[in-house]
Amino acid sequence: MTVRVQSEDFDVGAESRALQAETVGGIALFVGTVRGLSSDDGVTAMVLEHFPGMTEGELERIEAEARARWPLEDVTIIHRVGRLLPGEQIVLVAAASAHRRAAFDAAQFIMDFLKTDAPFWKAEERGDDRRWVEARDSDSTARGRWSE
Amino acid sequence: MTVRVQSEDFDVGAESRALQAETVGGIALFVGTVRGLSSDDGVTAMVLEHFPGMTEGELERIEAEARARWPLEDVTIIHRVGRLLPGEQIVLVAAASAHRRAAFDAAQFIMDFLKTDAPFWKAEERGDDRRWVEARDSDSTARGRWSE
Amino acid sequence: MTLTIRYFAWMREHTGTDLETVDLPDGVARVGDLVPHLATISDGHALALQNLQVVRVAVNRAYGDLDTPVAAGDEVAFFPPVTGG
Amino acid sequence: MTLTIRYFAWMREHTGTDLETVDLPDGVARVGDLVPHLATISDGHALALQNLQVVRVAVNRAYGDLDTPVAAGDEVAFFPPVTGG
Repeated sequence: MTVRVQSEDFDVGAESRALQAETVGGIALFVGTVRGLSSDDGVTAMVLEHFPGMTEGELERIEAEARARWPLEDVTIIHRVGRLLPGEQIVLVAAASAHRRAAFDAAQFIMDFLKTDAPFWKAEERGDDRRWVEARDSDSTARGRWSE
Repeated sequence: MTVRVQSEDFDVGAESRALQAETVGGIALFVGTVRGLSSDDGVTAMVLEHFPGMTEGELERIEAEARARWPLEDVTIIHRVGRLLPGEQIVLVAAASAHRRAAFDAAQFIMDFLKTDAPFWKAEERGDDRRWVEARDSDSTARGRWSE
Repeated sequence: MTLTIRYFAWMREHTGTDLETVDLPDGVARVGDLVPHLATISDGHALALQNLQVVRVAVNRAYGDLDTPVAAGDEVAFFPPVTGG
Repeated sequence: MTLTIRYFAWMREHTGTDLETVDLPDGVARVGDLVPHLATISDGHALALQNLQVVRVAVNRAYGDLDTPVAAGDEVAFFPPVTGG
């Protein structure tokens, strides 16, 4: 199990390889990236702040909940903080399992809970304008469907 | 859109990077790997055969169906053929979208349809024994839930 | 009427061939009509085609079934349910 | 009773601090009791805490709410709904 909060970029290939093992049949990964100017958002940069000490604990708690629900061989969660430019990677969630469906569901579950529970905050820059991103109802909805 | 059938390995990091763009908010990836001796399977090698010409067409058809269902920026499907050892990568499906849920659903949809529709066949080797893998009902079930 | 026939996986192993060209009488109009003719080619062919329930068919690289029409020059492929991924 | 208070994101910007130590009278037993005291520290504190509906709370790095008990030495964090990922 790997949980990291860091300013440096991460290597999706290396993280995927690190989860490969003879007991693993599949690895589901999600890479979140910064949308930018050429999208509707018009964002020129993203600044990510977090709550050191609490963040890692929340990510470990989410990971433990995923392991309790699905037969997972291993999980990796990496989240970047600091100033990121459009196209850059923000977050990686990877879940390895003997079973494809478990890997997919666990990765999606972890992303949904990370979005609502992990103490990260984003500010978007558009030129000289800097604005804190508001939480979206769709993220609470996504989290809610796991308790159905 | 990239569809490749090849004997060589692939680089998950490079494939993920190739899908990054300013309009992309997230990339969902699935890497299928060969389970091996240390799992319950006891497999020492896997031999993958396919139907050249038909395979690529089926993968493109599945990819087009995914694009018709979800707002995808790009999709990559790579499937290896030939003799693979435990722990090796077999298949990569990656879907990039502005929206996390669309990326996850599309990647899972493509994997489910690939499993039932793309003309690949696996033989498992256990020492000197070589046996064709039988299709699993669970794969038909996984495909079926998309038409609910 | 001449057709190209392909076999994959254990059907290829049973028939001993992955590709053959067969000449068929005029009455052959659908994939199902082919089967009795192919089954006479060898014991392996008969074995491969004995249980059509577990056999999949593609005509000119698109999925079909025993009712799919065939015409001169078509490529007909027989194979077990797929197991990739 | 001394507590450590943390603020994040726009609450940090409004209060002008990410971390402060506050001395509170003995009647303060729960997170909600803290708020009127913190709101007097500055106009920015008052602004940050004016709409508690949109504020989240953690006590000693675990999620809580306005009813969560607090004791001397606790760390209480106030922040907006999270937006990572």
